[in-house]
Amino acid sequence: MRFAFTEQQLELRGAVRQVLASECTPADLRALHERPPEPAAGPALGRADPGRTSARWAVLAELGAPGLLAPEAHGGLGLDEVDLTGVLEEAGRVALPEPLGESAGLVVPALAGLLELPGAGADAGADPGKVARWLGAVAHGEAVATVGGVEVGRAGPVLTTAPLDPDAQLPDAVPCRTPRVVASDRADVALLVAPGAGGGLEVHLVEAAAARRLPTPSIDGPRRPGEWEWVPSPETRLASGGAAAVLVGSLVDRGALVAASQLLGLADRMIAMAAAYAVDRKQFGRPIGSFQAVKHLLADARVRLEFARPATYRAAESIARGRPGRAAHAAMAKALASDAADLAARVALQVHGAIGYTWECDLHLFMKHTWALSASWGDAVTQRARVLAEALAGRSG
Amino acid sequence: MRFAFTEQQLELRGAVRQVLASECTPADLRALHERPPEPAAGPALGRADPGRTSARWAVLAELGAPGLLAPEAHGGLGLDEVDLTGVLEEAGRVALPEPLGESAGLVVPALAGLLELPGAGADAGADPGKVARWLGAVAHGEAVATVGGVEVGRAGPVLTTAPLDPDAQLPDAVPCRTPRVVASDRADVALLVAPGAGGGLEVHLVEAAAARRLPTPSIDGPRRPGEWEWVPSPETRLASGGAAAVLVGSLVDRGALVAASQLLGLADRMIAMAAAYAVDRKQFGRPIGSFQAVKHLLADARVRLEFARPATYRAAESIARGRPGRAAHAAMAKALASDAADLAARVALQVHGAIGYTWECDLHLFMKHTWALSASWGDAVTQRARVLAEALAGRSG
Amino acid sequence: MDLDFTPEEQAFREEARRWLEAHVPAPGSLASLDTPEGFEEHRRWERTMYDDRWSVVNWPAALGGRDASIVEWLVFAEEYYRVQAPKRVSQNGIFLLAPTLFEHGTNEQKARYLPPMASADEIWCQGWSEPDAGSDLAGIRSRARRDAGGWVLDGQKTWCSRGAFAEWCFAIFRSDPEAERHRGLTYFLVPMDAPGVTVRPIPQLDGETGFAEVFFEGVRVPDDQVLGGVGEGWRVAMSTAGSERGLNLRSPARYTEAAGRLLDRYVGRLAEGGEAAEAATALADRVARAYVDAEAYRLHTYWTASAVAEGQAVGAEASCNKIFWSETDLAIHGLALALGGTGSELLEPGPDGGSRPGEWLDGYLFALAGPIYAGTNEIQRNVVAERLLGLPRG
Amino acid sequence: MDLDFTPEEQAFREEARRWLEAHVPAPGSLASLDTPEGFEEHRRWERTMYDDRWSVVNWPAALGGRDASIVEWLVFAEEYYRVQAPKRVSQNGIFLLAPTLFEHGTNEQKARYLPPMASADEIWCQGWSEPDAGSDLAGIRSRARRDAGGWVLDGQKTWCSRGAFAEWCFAIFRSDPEAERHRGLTYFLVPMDAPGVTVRPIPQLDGETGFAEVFFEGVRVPDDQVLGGVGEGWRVAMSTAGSERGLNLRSPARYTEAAGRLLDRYVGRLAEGGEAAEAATALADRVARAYVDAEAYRLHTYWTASAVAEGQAVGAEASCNKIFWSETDLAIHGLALALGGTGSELLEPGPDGGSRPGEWLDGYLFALAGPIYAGTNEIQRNVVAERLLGLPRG
Repeated sequence: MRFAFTEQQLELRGAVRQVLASECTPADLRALHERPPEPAAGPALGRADPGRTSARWAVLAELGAPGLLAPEAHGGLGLDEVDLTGVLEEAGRVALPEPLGESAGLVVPALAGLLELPGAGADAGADPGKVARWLGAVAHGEAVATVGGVEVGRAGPVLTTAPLDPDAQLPDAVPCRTPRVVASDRADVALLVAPGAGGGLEVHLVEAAAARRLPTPSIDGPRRPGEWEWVPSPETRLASGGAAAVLVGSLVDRGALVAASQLLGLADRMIAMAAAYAVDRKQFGRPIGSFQAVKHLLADARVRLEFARPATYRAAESIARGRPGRAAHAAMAKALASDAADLAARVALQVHGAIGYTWECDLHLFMKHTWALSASWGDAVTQRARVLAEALAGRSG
Repeated sequence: MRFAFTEQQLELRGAVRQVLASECTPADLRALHERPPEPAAGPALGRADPGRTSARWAVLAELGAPGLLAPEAHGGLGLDEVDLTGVLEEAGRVALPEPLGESAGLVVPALAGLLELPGAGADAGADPGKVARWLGAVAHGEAVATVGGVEVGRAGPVLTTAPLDPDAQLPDAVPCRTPRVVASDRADVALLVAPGAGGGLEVHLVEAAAARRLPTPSIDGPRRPGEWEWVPSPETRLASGGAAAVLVGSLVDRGALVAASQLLGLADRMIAMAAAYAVDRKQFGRPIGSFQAVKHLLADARVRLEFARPATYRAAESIARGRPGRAAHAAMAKALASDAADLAARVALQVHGAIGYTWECDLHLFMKHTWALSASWGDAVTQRARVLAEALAGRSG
Repeated sequence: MDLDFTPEEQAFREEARRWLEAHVPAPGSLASLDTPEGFEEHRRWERTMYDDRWSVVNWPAALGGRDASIVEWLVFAEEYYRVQAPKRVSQNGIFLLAPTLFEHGTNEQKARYLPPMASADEIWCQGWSEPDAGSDLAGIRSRARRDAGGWVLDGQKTWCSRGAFAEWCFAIFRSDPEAERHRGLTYFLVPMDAPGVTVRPIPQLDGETGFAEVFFEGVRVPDDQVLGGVGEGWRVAMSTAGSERGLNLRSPARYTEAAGRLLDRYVGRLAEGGEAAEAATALADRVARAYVDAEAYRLHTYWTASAVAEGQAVGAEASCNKIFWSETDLAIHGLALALGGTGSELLEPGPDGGSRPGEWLDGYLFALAGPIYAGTNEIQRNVVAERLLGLPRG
Repeated sequence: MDLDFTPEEQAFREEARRWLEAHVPAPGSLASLDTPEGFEEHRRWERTMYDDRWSVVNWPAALGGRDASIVEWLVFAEEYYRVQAPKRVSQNGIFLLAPTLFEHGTNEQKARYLPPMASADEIWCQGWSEPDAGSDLAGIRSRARRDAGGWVLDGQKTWCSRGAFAEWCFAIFRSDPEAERHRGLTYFLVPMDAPGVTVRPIPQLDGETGFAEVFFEGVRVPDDQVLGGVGEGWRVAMSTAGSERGLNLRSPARYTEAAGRLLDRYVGRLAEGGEAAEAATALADRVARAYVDAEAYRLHTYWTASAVAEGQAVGAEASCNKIFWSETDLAIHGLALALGGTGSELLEPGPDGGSRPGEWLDGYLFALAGPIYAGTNEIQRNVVAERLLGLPRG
């Protein structure tokens, strides 16, 4: 039993932190934020600043971040989810708008897993050459990958992709719609879950060029969620049947971990911002941070964060080792991290007072990303229901 | 619309308050408390100090409290539930151990109602002369009455009386057991709900002498809950069929109101005790009440109490007028009052610190009564479920 | 105690309901009142109300009101929220300044300022907060200098709601630089087009410009634009603060209406069945609690209204109000978002497409500000502890 | 990072489990340790453990321990709670005083005091709080006067757990009346049978006598009963305070075991169906949260243990621990009572009759004290805010 990061893990994380501090500043985020669009007429895709985005992605690629989980044979670092969780905590700290969690944490292990399990490929008929090409491209940071079509429900994965024509016969050659694909405008490729024949699931790999992409209004503009219209086909199919079910189960657990890791960083950032503000800001002739009410608000937020961390690291270790409890561990991590970050957001706003309510104050950049991530991949209530179900099964079994 | 007490109501309440301040002191309560008995060997009944209890009851009777809701023709004051709720708030303030809520708030209106509805008597075959005799005796304070056999569930009344022999044929001549009848050792008579033929309900009036009474261990010793073993018979029967269902529905609403009213007084008392302590007690060289953390704890408790009050008074008015919403109003009052009093107890203990954890400090006398009343007649979660069900029915209907 | 509305109150309700149903714009059809177009659209709506004497029902008939009782005022608000009528762009004037004018204004001031306020020809913003004096009015630094025939104002105010478009500002300045903290403040009425007044809108986190900074540089105002006596600004302001924190501003209808929509949303999720229904069920107790609290707030308001109607003063209890409504508002809107479920990007129309997209989120953002403005809840708790519970000042 | 227990840790667990299963008294079979009989019964159980070297597993073998690592110590606690073994009557000594003795004691002191502590021949109580110095150690007034060959102690201590029956007391006295607050305190080891020591048990609200007041009147102690240097009492005490608030005292097993029983109780209610099941379902999310928090506490403890094993110091994070475990404990026990449902008189055996009557209530009463003792949570929040977040002292 050794429940601690290695020196190397801390170094990698430190390097990412250092780079992101200059590559992803509040000013960068503000540039990507728009006044929330009127829902009737969404903004055209492509408002992102692709130059800055590609530059930042290139820097992350140089550190090996997108390919962190990819085997070295495919151009990755061959590291594991414990390494990744620390890196994503740093991504959260700067509210990184690019889909590092999706690319590095979900798509890379999915593609790498398919290559390692020949059964899966056979089951679906995916072309291993194509899988390997995309894996390499994503791992090297040449392509940006995202994920869609699945959310987390109390009883398991919830499919969100649906045929445009509700009466159409699935699966192939029927145009489908997948809502809320993040990084919709900058992803080159997406791993999309879709309904299969006979009520089953399928997983497809869809190139951005092959999809019609419409932006979804979001309070967290830089995340760029969008709806993809696309046509499942044998060429896009990666897995079906049992292999798809396993893959989607893994996506759900990894999605929770990836979101939880970033939420830890976000919470830490917001608490630090609020603490700094409380030291500077004076009311009634003294720093507001000297008032017990402010101290106790921030202390409570710090405590919730403190206890969300080891639970998230444990989930990472569980997934890395393929432990049987990994689903419950990921759910627990997400529940704790969502609550910790939501509390941090509320407390930070309370401490900032009216200033925190303005566009000029950086706080909203982090609050909005927190709200989006907290609701993604299973909110705290949903994930607690999953934990409870697993725990009860464990006690009676 | 006039949502305020009358001068007379405030005067009656003030008189009760004044009397109880000297007639029901913490020293009196402490004398009635015993170290919680080992559950295996409960204390014998009759540990109550009957002298002091009868004296206090006599004083209350002199003010007309037990017969407050009884018609003047039966020796009562002919007042209504709005008058009663203020009186019971004062009973709560001193943690009155006698069953004023049960006698004045539940049994008296039940008996008076039976006399007014000849249909009910006919339905059940109750002897109006006997009902009138007991009504007069309870209203005059000559007899102490209690209630048992029903609790509040999410979907309505929950019957707790059961035959000793689970296979016995109900209803008559079959020994039954009714748990948790309060004031078990000092009540002269009890209104007991029991299962009737064909899954229905019946209401019986049972004299203490006709029952075998066993004490139930309780943290709130002075309430003296006990189990009654008794035999339903045509002589004890007050109502059955539809009349019994109406009567029990009324008991459930009135029980919630009676408990809520007392919880308001308890909360107020505990907050006042804690505030007084916070002014006196010094730590780190200043009164602990000058620390913001202590202020805010107490302020939050005060706020919850402030908003539980009008809801309770509204429930009283609703029951007094027989308004259609009275069940939801009583449920709402109980939910708010339970939460307010539970919070007040917790905050008061926190403010007192270790002192509050001792037998010598008066606080526990009020906390224990709060815990018992808060869980009685539907706890906050149960009552909120009732409110929600009613509200949803109201919106769809 | 009688919770039936009187026949008069009932008739008043029915008249209000009929008028509103005939005149109210469709929910969401006006542009945001924090845009120039929306501001004027809202002004026109106030004018429509004024024309039929519905803009200030509790004012004297001579000033365009209906002499409505406090209970009738509450009834009107219930009807107003029931039809989801527009936000009141005149709010600062009619709810915050008007009570102060009625109490402290000269007859000339009342005659000059109240009618155009009622008709929305003149819309007011509030100039209290300063960059270094948020909840702490005593820290005000903006100065008023005596000058021939009047005063010269210098300084900076911030968080002025409606400040970007309003015609007038009611503001507090330090008129005696020697006096300590609460003393030496004076309450002024200042036209926003006076020479020396500069407005800088402050964009909010949702991109709207609900408030503004207002800069005063040598702004001259005559003596008759002092409200309530030189050096009396603190006392005068506190009567308005009581209004802001207490009964007037916060009609319970706002919360009961939102709680009702929360129940609808909850029922909608239940009706979907499956995952959505189970997720909603997990929130049942919290939904119920939010609903109960909104009801408790409504009842408490009527309770207070009865006391006020009988001549009692509302004191520090107003601080209890502030804490309670702001927390209830947050609970209602937070739960509505939580019912939106996992993966929601928060601005989408929910499956209960009837509500406007982003409507709950707007409400949530607004609710988040609740514990902050009108005196932070931390300060309100101090007030409750010190004034209602007798704890020592710290 | 590797969360598998090593083969050695695994073997240690199995040995502990086998031994405990063979020796542990049936749950609830010992009388309360706050009664004279119960105290002796618990002492005998400590002796039984000591005889097989299970009473102080993390101590050196030479002193009766097993040189267990910190992880093994946690493993032992898990096994101990798993079988619901008796409360540790030696707790104050082995968890609070022993770490201080190991750090600050002379070799003679260690040899004199540790073995009888391990065997429970000498049971210790704590003498820190005073009537006017609860969480504020700096306010201590009890005095130590220099005297030929030693010290004379006068004063009063309170809230001494086990004080009614213990053989020894570790206590802090003001040895320099001139020194301010934290300075001039000295840490003493005092036999309870010394002339001049008087004990007055304090009945608790549950009728038990868990703690006592201890009066010192001219009590003479020699120099070798000073622990850690004259005037160093504050510094020495703080290392023990860290233990009390941090890792040692609060094995996570206590909370995970209670959370597990909470789940059993929840399942029991579900299985009853009808009203009970619906009522339980309404509490599902809160039950799940209590369970998750207990798990989070366990994981955090192992996280800290790994850091400690690698030589890192635990600082103000210990205050986070204190806040978190005390709130988790309250949540678990409060929910267990809430699952008991309406009308429960709180001391009755529940329908899950397996648990002892009143067991959850006992736990709840104990949990209520959690935010108060070992430094109130208010003080812990100040520590977190000032030392972890850098906020200014107020």
